Amino acid sequence: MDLSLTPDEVAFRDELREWLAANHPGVEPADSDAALEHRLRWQRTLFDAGYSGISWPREHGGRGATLMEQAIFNEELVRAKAPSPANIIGLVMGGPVIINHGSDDQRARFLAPILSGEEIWCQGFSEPNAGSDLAALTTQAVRDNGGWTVNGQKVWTSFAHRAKWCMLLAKTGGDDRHRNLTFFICDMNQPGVEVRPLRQATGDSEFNEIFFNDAVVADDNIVGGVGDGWKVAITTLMFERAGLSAASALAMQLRLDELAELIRERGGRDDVTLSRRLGALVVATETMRLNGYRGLSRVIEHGVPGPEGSLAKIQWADINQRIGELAMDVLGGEALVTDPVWTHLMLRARANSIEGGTSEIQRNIIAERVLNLPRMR
Amino acid sequence: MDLSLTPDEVAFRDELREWLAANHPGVEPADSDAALEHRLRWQRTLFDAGYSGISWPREHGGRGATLMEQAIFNEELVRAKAPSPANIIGLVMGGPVIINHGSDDQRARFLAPILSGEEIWCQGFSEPNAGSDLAALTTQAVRDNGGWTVNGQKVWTSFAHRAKWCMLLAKTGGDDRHRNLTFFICDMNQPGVEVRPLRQATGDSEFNEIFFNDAVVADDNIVGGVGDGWKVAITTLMFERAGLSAASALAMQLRLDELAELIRERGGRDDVTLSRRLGALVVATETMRLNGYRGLSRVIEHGVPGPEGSLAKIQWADINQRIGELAMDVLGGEALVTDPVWTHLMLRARANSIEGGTSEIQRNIIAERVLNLPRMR
Amino acid sequence: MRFDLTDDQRAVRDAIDELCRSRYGSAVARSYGSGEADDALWDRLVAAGWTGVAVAEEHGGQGLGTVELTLVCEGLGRALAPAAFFGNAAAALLVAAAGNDEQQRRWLSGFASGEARGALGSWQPDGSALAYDAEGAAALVLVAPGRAAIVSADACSLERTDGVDITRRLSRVTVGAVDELRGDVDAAVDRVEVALSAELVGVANHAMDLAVEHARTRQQFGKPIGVYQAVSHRCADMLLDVESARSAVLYAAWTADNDPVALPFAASVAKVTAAQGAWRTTTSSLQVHGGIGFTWEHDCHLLLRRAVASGHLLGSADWHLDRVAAQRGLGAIAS
Amino acid sequence: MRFDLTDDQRAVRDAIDELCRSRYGSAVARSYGSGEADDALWDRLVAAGWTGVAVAEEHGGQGLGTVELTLVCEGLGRALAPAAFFGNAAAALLVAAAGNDEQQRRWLSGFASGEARGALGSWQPDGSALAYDAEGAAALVLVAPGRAAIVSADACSLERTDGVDITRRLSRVTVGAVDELRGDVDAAVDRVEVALSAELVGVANHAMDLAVEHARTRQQFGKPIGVYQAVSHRCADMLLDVESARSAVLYAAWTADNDPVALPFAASVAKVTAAQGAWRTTTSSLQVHGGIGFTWEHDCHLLLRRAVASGHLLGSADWHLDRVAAQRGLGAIAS
Repeated sequence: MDLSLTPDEVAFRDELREWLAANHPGVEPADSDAALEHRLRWQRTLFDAGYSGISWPREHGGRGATLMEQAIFNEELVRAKAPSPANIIGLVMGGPVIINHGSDDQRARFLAPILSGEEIWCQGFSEPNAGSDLAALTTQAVRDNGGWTVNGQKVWTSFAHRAKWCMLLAKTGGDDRHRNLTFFICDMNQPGVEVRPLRQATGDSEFNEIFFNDAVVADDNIVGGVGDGWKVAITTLMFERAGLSAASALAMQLRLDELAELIRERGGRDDVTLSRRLGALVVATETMRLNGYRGLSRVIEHGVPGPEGSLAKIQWADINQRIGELAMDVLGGEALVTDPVWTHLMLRARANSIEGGTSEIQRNIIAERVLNLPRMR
Repeated sequence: MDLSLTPDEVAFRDELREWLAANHPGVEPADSDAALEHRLRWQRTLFDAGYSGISWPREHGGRGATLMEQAIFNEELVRAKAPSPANIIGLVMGGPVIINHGSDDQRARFLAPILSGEEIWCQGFSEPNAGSDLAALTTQAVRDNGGWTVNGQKVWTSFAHRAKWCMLLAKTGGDDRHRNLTFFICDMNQPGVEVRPLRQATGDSEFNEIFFNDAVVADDNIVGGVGDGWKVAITTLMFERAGLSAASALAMQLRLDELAELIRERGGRDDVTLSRRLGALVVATETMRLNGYRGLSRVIEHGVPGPEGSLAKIQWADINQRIGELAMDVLGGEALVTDPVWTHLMLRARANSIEGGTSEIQRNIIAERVLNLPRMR
Repeated sequence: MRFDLTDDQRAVRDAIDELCRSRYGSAVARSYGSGEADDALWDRLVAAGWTGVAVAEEHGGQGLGTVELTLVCEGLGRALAPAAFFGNAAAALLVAAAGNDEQQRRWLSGFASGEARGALGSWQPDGSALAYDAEGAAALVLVAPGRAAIVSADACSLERTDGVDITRRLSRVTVGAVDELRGDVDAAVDRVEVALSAELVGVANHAMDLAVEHARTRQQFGKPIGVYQAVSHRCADMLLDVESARSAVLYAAWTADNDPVALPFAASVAKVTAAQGAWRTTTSSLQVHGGIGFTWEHDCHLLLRRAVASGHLLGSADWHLDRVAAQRGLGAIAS
Repeated sequence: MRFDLTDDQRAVRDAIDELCRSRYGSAVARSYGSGEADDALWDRLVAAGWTGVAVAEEHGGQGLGTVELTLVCEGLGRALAPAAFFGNAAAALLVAAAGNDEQQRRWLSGFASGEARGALGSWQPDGSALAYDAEGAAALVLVAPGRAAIVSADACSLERTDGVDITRRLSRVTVGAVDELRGDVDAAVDRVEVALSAELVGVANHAMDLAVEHARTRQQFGKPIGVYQAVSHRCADMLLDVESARSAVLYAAWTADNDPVALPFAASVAKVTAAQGAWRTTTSSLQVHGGIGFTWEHDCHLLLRRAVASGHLLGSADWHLDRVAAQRGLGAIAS
């Protein structure tokens, strides 16, 4: 066990820190369209410096960074309060899936514009009647002279209104729930695809609905093979979680520092109920960060991300929600007034235990796959 | 809505209070056999004064008290720190079941000695492999020239080693889970019945196991009819809960007063974490007391106890467990030493969410019978 | 003893439910809160005489009790109604319990008839106050721990500000000279806490009803999600919270009129139980709903926002727990 | 960076597990605790050289790190071993970190070899101390917030007293003159907290293993109870508690040797997480077991008793949370 960074890791971090200090894109605009432009420019800056998709293999345009370097990169971005690059879904899910499951032609076609941010990706898995239960998907793809025709509806997709490509999971026939789904890369710029913003409880519209109405996908845009969608999608979801939890925990620590500041400002410094609640959140966040590093070490040793990510997902949602609740109590009577930071956080955090697999589904996964408990049939 | 006592209720309470002050049996001995003797004498004292089974109808030896008077009686016993009568199971379950489901002969035979405490009753429902699931009972009763022969094992029975009669639920054939159980009154004084003490996590032996080895029960000792056991048992369990929760809550309030005293003694008076935790328990206990009175008013209006008792059961277990946990934190470093009151309470409370139907089963009952949620098949 | 509504009290509850069902729903609440539509309910409540429900007959009210008032508040809370009724009722409770004869004569009849409505403001540490739906009120009653005062609306300046609760209109109030209410302010504020808690019971009950309905009908993995204990046990816990808060509010309301010595404790029990219960129930209901519960169009967040905002109005849970602990000789207040 | 055990560290863990499996189980723990049998483990630990695992080589120890020490403690915690090892290791940590040269020379070699064992006592407000398994020790190291001292066993009087933890022997200790340890007491105590937390990880892990096994095999309603989310989600939460505590302990142990500035925070995180995690896990495991888990013969209550007793040894959760908050400029310690 050695928790110090290696000399190579230190060199990587120091160089990155210096670069970030010199190239920080500034404060993100509040307007969501402007924010996306800001993040597109930021991705281009990262790309030009060789910091886009750093853990992708060199032959696919990455710098072949280790997973630990990727984790350091994620943490340093958080520490510098720099935004994520615009095409985060392409970088974290789309690219790795194509690298692992795609054809050479697909790699040649899709990877470079993901890295540069020229082509934004979005994810089309969830449907109104298939949130936790992917087997209940109803979007259909039917083979149709050399291509596929898609009909159905997807929800909770980020960036769909700006995306060029959608990772689309659709039914392609058969009853076997593990063999009747296919993973498509669907062009969003076509008449059969309509995107509508989905307004959330916060008032923001981070997400969209996508309506597929005789949308067309070419045969070449299937990843894996027909009927392999379930397997490919599961890998995608695992990539979503690996290596992010330590950086997420760091982001929450920074948030907790701000909350401590709020407590001091509002005169609650000597209220031990508030300070101990804050302390308990700092403790929980620290264990999440440490669990993240332990998980990462396991991935490095065993190669693939495991279901341990479910633990981090539960912790992340729980801690964020408790931060929001504590912030309201710190504000006290002023909690009636919308605070741009804390009210938003309190509301937004309620979705954390739903998005990306509900906390209930995560507990099912832990029970079944880690603890080997029997499953309800 | 009128929460004041009626003049009759006030008169009843004042008379009882005066009587309790004059006839209090004194502090209960620590030794469990001596404690039972103490409670037997106490029941005889109550009986002689007309205070045993007060809500039983006059024709069956009670005083025909209203449910509200019964609740007042329960509270006053708690307030006076007087023990329950020894034959509590006979008074609360055995008698009411016979009054409601028994034959005239059974009433004539069994009721009077329950009231006087001459014959102690115990309850034989749970089995090692049938805790939450009564349908999994395996104790068998087989008809055998004019009587029944019983074989099997029961667990978690209180007072079994001193009981004359056992309310015994046994399988009597057939597959219909609601028609294959029969409710027997089994004589404990016979060679086919063996009682062994069951030592608990606290070190005490409040409960017993009963082994039935060709035990004999007469046909006359069936309550209801053959195959009616399920229905009769459910009524019994409902009587167990009705009208007790307000008194249980009062007992917890008295306990919380002692815990507040402990906090002051141990110098934790100004530790707001401790005082707010105590305050939260006082609040929770008060809502349990109020829920109890509301439930009682509903029973008085509608005649039978409903599943609202499940709410009180959950609250009772939860509050007791939190009292135990808080007491340990108040004791701090001294919590390593066994405290006769608080360590015992902390340990004993862990069973509160198991005995008499686990908190999980209570939530199932609320979900299915109160909220009409669908049931897993 | 009878811990249950009388037939007359049931009639109050049913009348309010009926009025809200026909006149007020979340769509109306949204457009009122956003300023698109006027308060559609106030005139009806005035016309039916509800505004004077708990005001003494000598001041033109119905002279009914605090229990009846809380039944109205619970129904309005369930419907996410504006604060005009609650604020006016709070103003009347405060003036009646803490105002002198002159103050009572001056204000109560207008509050009772609804012709000169009162609104409630809570003083903030910076000396300003926050008030809901104060536009159109004749007077504001302002409260802070241990202090209450009344001021004519003319003497206030109101500035609309974004509230967490988007079904009400929040204003920051600046006041000059006020007329202090020098009677038993604590007892008066406790009554307002009880009315506020009653609203929160309605909010929590509504959130529970939505969750239970969703659990019965939403299918995942081929079954209604209510069969899963992760969902059904959540719903059972909601019932525990809702019924506990309802018991606590009814009891506190009864003590206000019949056993005032018990009111401080009962009011604290009611506020803590209702505020925490509404928070737990509304957040838990959103979780049961999943993604759909997080959309702007769904009512889950309206209920959650109301639970947060009303739960932080007047005394905090910790303040009330301190008061309860102090009665047992513990904590900061006691020492 | 590699947050994972080395092969050598795994060998330590496996050796302790093997030793306990063959030599120590709950039946032995019960008879030791009740005084019926001697400590069956201590001589084996001495013979295998474990007593000196984290003592410097110059004092006759193995000179391994705090990480290795916590692995031994976790294994012994899982097996519900007596406190002889833990108390001796704690004494060694305290003397090594807070003792002067003379004190180190006098005591450490005996602790390392196990020939002159140390025991740990915690001072109580009344001036006495509580110590586990102190009979047969050569010396006691006594700690209180900010203070540590060593005293020869001859100078102490021990009185056996009933402990919550019935797998250890608790004594009330009365001492006269003591020899103060005047070095960095806080850093020394933090190391002991980490070792104690490691024991609690073993306890929690054992409780989880029992619960998971029971959930797989116990049938109710025709199915193993692990299919019900009320049970399976409890088990998932246990895993979260156990793995979080293990991460926190490993990190704190590593900082003790490699990044002492981070130790106070890391030790607080470890103690809070391990103590609360062990309480939650042991109580939750008992609940999963139902009635059988509440019998004297079952091990559930042994684990729960250990969780309570060890969780209340040294700094309380609130004390540690205050220290964490103080680092952020909040709370009583900061002010």
